[in-house]
Amino acid sequence: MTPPRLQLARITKRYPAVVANDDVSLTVLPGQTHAVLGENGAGKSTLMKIIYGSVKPDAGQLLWNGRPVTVQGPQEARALGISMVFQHFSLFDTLTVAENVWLGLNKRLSLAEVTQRIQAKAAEYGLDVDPGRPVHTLSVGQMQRVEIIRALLTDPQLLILDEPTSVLTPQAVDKLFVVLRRLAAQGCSILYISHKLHEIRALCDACTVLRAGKVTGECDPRRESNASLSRMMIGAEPPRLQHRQARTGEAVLRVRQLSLPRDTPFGTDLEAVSLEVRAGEVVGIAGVSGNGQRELLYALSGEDTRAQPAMVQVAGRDAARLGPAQRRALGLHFVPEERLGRGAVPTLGLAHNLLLTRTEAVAGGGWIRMGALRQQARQVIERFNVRAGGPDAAARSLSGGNLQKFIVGREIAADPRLLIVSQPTWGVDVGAAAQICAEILRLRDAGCAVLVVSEELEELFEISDRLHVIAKGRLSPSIARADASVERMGEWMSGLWDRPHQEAAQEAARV
Amino acid sequence: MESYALLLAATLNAGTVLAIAALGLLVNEKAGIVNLGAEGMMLCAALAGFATVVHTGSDALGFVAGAAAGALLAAVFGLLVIWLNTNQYATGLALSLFGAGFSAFAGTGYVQAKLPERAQFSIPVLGDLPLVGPALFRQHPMVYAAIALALGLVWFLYRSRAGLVLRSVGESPESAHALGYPVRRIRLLAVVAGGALCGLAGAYLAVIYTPLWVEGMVAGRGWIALALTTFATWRPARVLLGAYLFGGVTMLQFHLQGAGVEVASQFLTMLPYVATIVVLALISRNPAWIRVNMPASLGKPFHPGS
Amino acid sequence: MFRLEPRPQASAFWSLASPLLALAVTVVIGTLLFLALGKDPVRGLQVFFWEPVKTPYALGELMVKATPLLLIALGLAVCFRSNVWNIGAEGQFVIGAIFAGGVALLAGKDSSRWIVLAILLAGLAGGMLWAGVTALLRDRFNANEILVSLMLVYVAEQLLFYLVFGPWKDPGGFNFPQTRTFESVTQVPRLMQGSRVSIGLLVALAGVAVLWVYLFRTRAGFAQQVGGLAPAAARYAGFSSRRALWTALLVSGGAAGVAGALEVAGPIGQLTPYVPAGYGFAAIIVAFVGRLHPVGMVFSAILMSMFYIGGELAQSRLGLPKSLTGVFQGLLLFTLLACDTLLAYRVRWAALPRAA
Amino acid sequence: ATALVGCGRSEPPAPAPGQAPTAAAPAAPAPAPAPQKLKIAFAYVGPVGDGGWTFAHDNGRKAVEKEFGDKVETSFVENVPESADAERVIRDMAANGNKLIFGTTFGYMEPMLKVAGDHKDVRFEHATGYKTADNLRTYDSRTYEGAYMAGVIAGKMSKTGTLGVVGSIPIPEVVRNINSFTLGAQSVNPKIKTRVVWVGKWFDPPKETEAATSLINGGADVLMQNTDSSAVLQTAEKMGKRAFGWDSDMTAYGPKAHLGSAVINWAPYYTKAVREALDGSWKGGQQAWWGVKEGAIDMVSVAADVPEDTKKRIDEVRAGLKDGSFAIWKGPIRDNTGKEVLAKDQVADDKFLGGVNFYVAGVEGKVPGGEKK
Ligand SMILES: Nc1ncnc2c1ncn2[C@@H]1O[C@H](COP(=O)(O)OP(=O)(O)OP(=O)(O)O)[C@@H](O)[C@H]1O
Ligand SMILES: Nc1ncnc2c1ncn2[C@@H]1O[C@H](COP(=O)(O)OP(=O)(O)OP(=O)(O)O)[C@@H](O)[C@H]1O
Ligand SMILES: [Mg+2]
Ligand SMILES: [Mg+2]
Repeated sequence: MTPPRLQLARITKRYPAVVANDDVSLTVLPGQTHAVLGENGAGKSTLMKIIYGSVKPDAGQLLWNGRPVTVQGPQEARALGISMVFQHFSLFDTLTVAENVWLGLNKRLSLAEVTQRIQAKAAEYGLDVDPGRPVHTLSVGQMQRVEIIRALLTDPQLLILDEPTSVLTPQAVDKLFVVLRRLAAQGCSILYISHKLHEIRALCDACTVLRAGKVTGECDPRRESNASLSRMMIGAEPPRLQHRQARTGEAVLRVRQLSLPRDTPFGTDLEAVSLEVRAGEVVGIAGVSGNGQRELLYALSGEDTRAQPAMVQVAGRDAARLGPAQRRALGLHFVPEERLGRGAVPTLGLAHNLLLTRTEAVAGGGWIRMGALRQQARQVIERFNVRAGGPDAAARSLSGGNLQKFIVGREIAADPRLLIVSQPTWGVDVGAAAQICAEILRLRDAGCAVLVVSEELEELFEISDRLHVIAKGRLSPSIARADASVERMGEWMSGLWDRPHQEAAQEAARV
Repeated sequence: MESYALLLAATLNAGTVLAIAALGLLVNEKAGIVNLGAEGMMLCAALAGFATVVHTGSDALGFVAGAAAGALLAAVFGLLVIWLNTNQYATGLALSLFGAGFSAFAGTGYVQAKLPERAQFSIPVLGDLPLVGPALFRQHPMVYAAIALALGLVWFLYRSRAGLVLRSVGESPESAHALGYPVRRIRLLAVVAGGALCGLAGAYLAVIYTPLWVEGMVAGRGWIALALTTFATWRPARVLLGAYLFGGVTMLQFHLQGAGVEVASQFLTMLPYVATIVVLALISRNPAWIRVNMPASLGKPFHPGS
Repeated sequence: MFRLEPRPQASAFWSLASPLLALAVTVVIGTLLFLALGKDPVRGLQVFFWEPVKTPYALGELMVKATPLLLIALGLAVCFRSNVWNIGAEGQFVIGAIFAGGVALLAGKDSSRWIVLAILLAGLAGGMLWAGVTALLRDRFNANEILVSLMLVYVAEQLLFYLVFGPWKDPGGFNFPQTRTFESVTQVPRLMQGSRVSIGLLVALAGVAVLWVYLFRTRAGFAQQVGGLAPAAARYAGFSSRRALWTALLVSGGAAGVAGALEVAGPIGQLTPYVPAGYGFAAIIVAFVGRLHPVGMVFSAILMSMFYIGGELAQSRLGLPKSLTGVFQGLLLFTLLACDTLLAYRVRWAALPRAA
Repeated sequence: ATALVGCGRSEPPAPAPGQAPTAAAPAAPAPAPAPQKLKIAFAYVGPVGDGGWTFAHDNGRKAVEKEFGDKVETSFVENVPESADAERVIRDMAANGNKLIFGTTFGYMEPMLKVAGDHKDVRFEHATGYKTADNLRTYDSRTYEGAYMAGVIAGKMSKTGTLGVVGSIPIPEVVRNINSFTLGAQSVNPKIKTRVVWVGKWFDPPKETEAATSLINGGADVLMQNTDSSAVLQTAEKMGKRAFGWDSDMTAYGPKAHLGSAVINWAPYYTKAVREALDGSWKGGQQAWWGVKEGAIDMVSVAADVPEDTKKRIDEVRAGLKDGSFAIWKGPIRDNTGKEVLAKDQVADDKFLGGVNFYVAGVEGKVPGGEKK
């Protein structure tokens, strides 16, 4: 009998604040597509990095094709036949595709040979890329293709994919699955990480579930339901949201034909974006990241003021030239997707972080009343159930979910007329995510206009009243949630809302 | 005519110290590290090189000693900056101050010491050509070495795999780390190599260019070399060009004085600095261009999660 | 193998202990250095740390030296805290001195005492103007402020030389490169008889208080620093980075300019080519050793002045070379930077991973 | 990064750094029989190891120690900036029991005046200044006499007829030296021209090198410098031209290029001042300006290939300066715009010499910051 491709025995990894992996054991057979499932922070990525050699375990053993090995580093892992596609791309923006691939290969090849192999591999799997292009000119989907080709060129016996689909359209996901199934058929084992349950059920033939660093279950996902997997993952089914019919008022945010050229070579141009958000409704913007969300949000929040004055109107006033503070005065509050470094200053305490967007504790002449400020911070902490050391705890000492709650709380407690939220639950555990979504809906019901930008379709379907899709810097028309389907949204994510359905479906698979 | 040929020769010579040091700093910066300690390293290296030649009489050993001194100081800087994550600017400034103080302290015995005599250099045949001979072919070998170094760096950075790895570390240390490259060791290596080149420049200054040791003799050349990397948008060939341009402006001020131009000498002395500022402003104007050429992680600390 | 482990929160203990540890390490290295040079280390340390504070007069001299350092460092702290790397304070100091000197030269025997105020304001304006050039080039052309401000030091010095060698040269001074000695009415008032300490010290101490309030108790000061701590957060909050840039450079330029004015209208009393004495560079160390904290910088300015004066005393008392001062200053900054690691990290002795 | 690293000016005589007399070094166990040693302090502007101006002064100090043995006790502080620091250092010297204090650069003038006012019992000697007091007097060296003798040799040895001078800072002393150099050269070759390049510093060898290179490229074949290093001589050596040593005997730095060295010797003056202080005859308010006559200046180590008649001419100049029969600055002298500055047979007095701010005919260009015409 052939030995398992990979066996992990009692792997433990401790970080100062948490035990990321606690006594984890796992077996992957040759040709198996093995899912690792778990909520945010469960320890999935850490485990994969241990296999790939970029993180050293504190305890435990690794058996490769039956032999015990200690993987000293990624180079050694690749030599063994282990390849990995990271959750956050490990690409170099100013280098070309071929150079990026070259950096991920151990063999002493010349750049010309690498270029040639890329073309061969791309043709073999139908993944078209141009080896000569600098990476910063590629779309996110193309970037991932580069990562995958780089992994494939090492001829792996085990391919690790860490959340590969969070940046893909549903059609592109299907396309990826074709490639993965073919690999598995050739005997390559795959470790597949995702918290999208339906994907795992569609693709994988084994599954290990992690919770808080521990293995909480092993199963064959093809025989499980979303609900049963979810129970293994979080110990319960996710709470259902109360969604009442919207009672919309006048438009608070009006964006008219907003066009903006990119301001960095790696950005996206915005083209004639138009949208409207009325009081008492939640409008969602879906789309694969890197399609102009960042630029749109900068233009809406006031961090980019290059647009023509009338292109953005807040509460009936031309606002495109106003800065963030002036827009805040009009009632626009914004929660950015990067919490640490943008939404909050990592080294400052929570109380001081309030001062970024709130001025209640600032007396005349700009004097900061420290007592009032701390009191205000305490209130936010209490109301939004933030677990923190107190108003003076540094922002970076908070966990991601708690910091997100604090920032969302900071903006919601300001009683905004218009709230713009980017990736409200990104990297936040299910409980916190539900709490944040509930707060957003409560705000909507109180008559606030809410705009949510997210890459998670499920999340948007849950909280939005209407949806747009952004693709290549253009915004689709809006569609009522009831009329939106995953398939349709997927086509739109390729920018094909003005094509007939059939044709669009084919095109979407190619992008 | 003759005098312009000679001006060209003097320019090449004056630009060489800057070119070698700036190319060293370019290697640092391509790996993402800014070392503001160039001036201090060059001073200590100038002293080390000079003292070595005084004791051994060998220029080659002097260059080696200078490079070693530069490398040693750069290694200290590198350990602080790369492993202890101290602020790069502050640490570099500390190195500059320390290097100036230490070289003055250690060098008191060498002030006005005399170096052995050495032969004039000239490339046979070519050196005897009229005009171009004295202009281009009668320089110290280090002048040609600087040109070779620039060309070598072009090849290394843009054609070799090791150079690609170096650039990748400066572009995104996180990605390079994820791919398994020992980012901190590579950065240290680059810092040490850059320090060695700065050291070589310092030694050349004290051993060949002005065969003397005097405290503070680098006189701001380290800072100019730092300016040159930005000036050249981090491209070796442009660094070389910039160094010669600067050397040219430096020589030009004396040339103009000698030619009786009626401008207060102070304004002529200002010229190289003003020229640097102006060119810096013109070069930096286009942020997009800077972004494409500048190592993205320049000056930023990198903490590998372990 | 030891390992550095990031602390969730900067250690309050080490923020006080680290400068002391750095000083201790510097003293230990210094002691070794004295021994290596064949000098009595006790005497050596005495010369550096005791003699400069032994008598009221010595203490006064310490203050004279510390005043410009502190004043410039206060301004630099605003810069460094907002991530603006102005290392050209020396040039701003020189231009401040030139402007102040220009006004002082206008004074006659019968000028009013208030001319001193005009002199200080001129210094302020000069320093701001010079720093403003850096700000403008950074703002408009995106030119690196480190290099621009530094190059401008050389330009400022040449301007000073031009003036004292040329148009402003003392007509009765046998052609020596210096201006007339200023009228005594332009002298910055002294605090007491028999000491050179002037109201400059009060200006600097007032600066400490104002800076503390500005940095830690006003929203403007908060906004100013966010850009240094997290530029994206500043942009998100709507704190203008351009405003921060200009504020930082104008404040530090102004402070350096006032220091220059106090120096020429105080202890120097005329413009000479020797006005640039390196205060602008030494103040960078003062700022860092003082942790960019107003109160911390008071101590570091005094410490740094002790090194200067001690260096002179070490020569006349012990026959040691003066460059020892530079060695000590550089060492102190190095060790402090290294010790500061303990602020953000904990040192752990980590067992090698068990491959069991 | 300060531009003026700040050496007063000029340089030392005789011995090379290594072999300087170590003076009262082995002053035995010193049983201190002398109840009252005279404590003498020196404030130097540069490092004693600069091999130049400060080095020369320190040799003077060593000569004093050698001469007076344990009757005196000397100390010095080097690198004292000509800023607010000078007053503190000098005051500290006075407060520490020093009864004779030498300040060796012009920039100490005001601080020394102030301290002298507060310490009437201390005697102050200030080099190169012009203000005096009851207990403060000045002394200086006639370096221009050395420059003139160098000029005589240069005028003879130049083939191109163009001389070059690397100037430091255009103060009267330096301008006077350039003029005297030219006058010396014109005494043997009336057609000679002098080109001047200013480096703006006393001590910046790389810049001096660049300036010398530029002068040679411009056609000058004999160089002189009024800066403090040997860089100009070394550059001439490298480029096959000729040059002089300044302040100290620099033969060793450029054996082939070296034509002679104009050296300063402070020992005679320092010995005299200390002797006066010891025997009580010291008087303030005086101004001493010593030259060849007092043995404070000389031209030494003249190159072997300098023609005999030129060497003889040098000897004549030296003798003439000694006995007062020869004056360098004697009319008619015109400046380079043609204006007569000294009428025929008129001999310049020290006041005139102290204010020289023009180039004599034959020097090209204009004195930087010179009188507006
Ligand atoms: N370098 C590190 N230092 C300290 N803590 C870390 C480090 N890397 C991960 N952690 C912590 O370890 C835990 C597990 O992180 P990991 O990235 O493995 O989670 P994950 O399951 O991949 O989550 P996600 O779904 O968000 O990707 C988290 O609490 C995380 O904060
Ligand atoms: N030495 C320092 N270096 C850097 N930042 C500092 C330093 N000291 C204080 N801070 C920061 O400045 C802010 C205010 O600090 P400070 O100690 O002045 O006030 P406080 O302790 O919050 O108030 P109080 O003094 O009234 O108790 C804090 O955010 C702190 O992090
Ligand atoms: Mg993960
Ligand atoms: Mg406090």
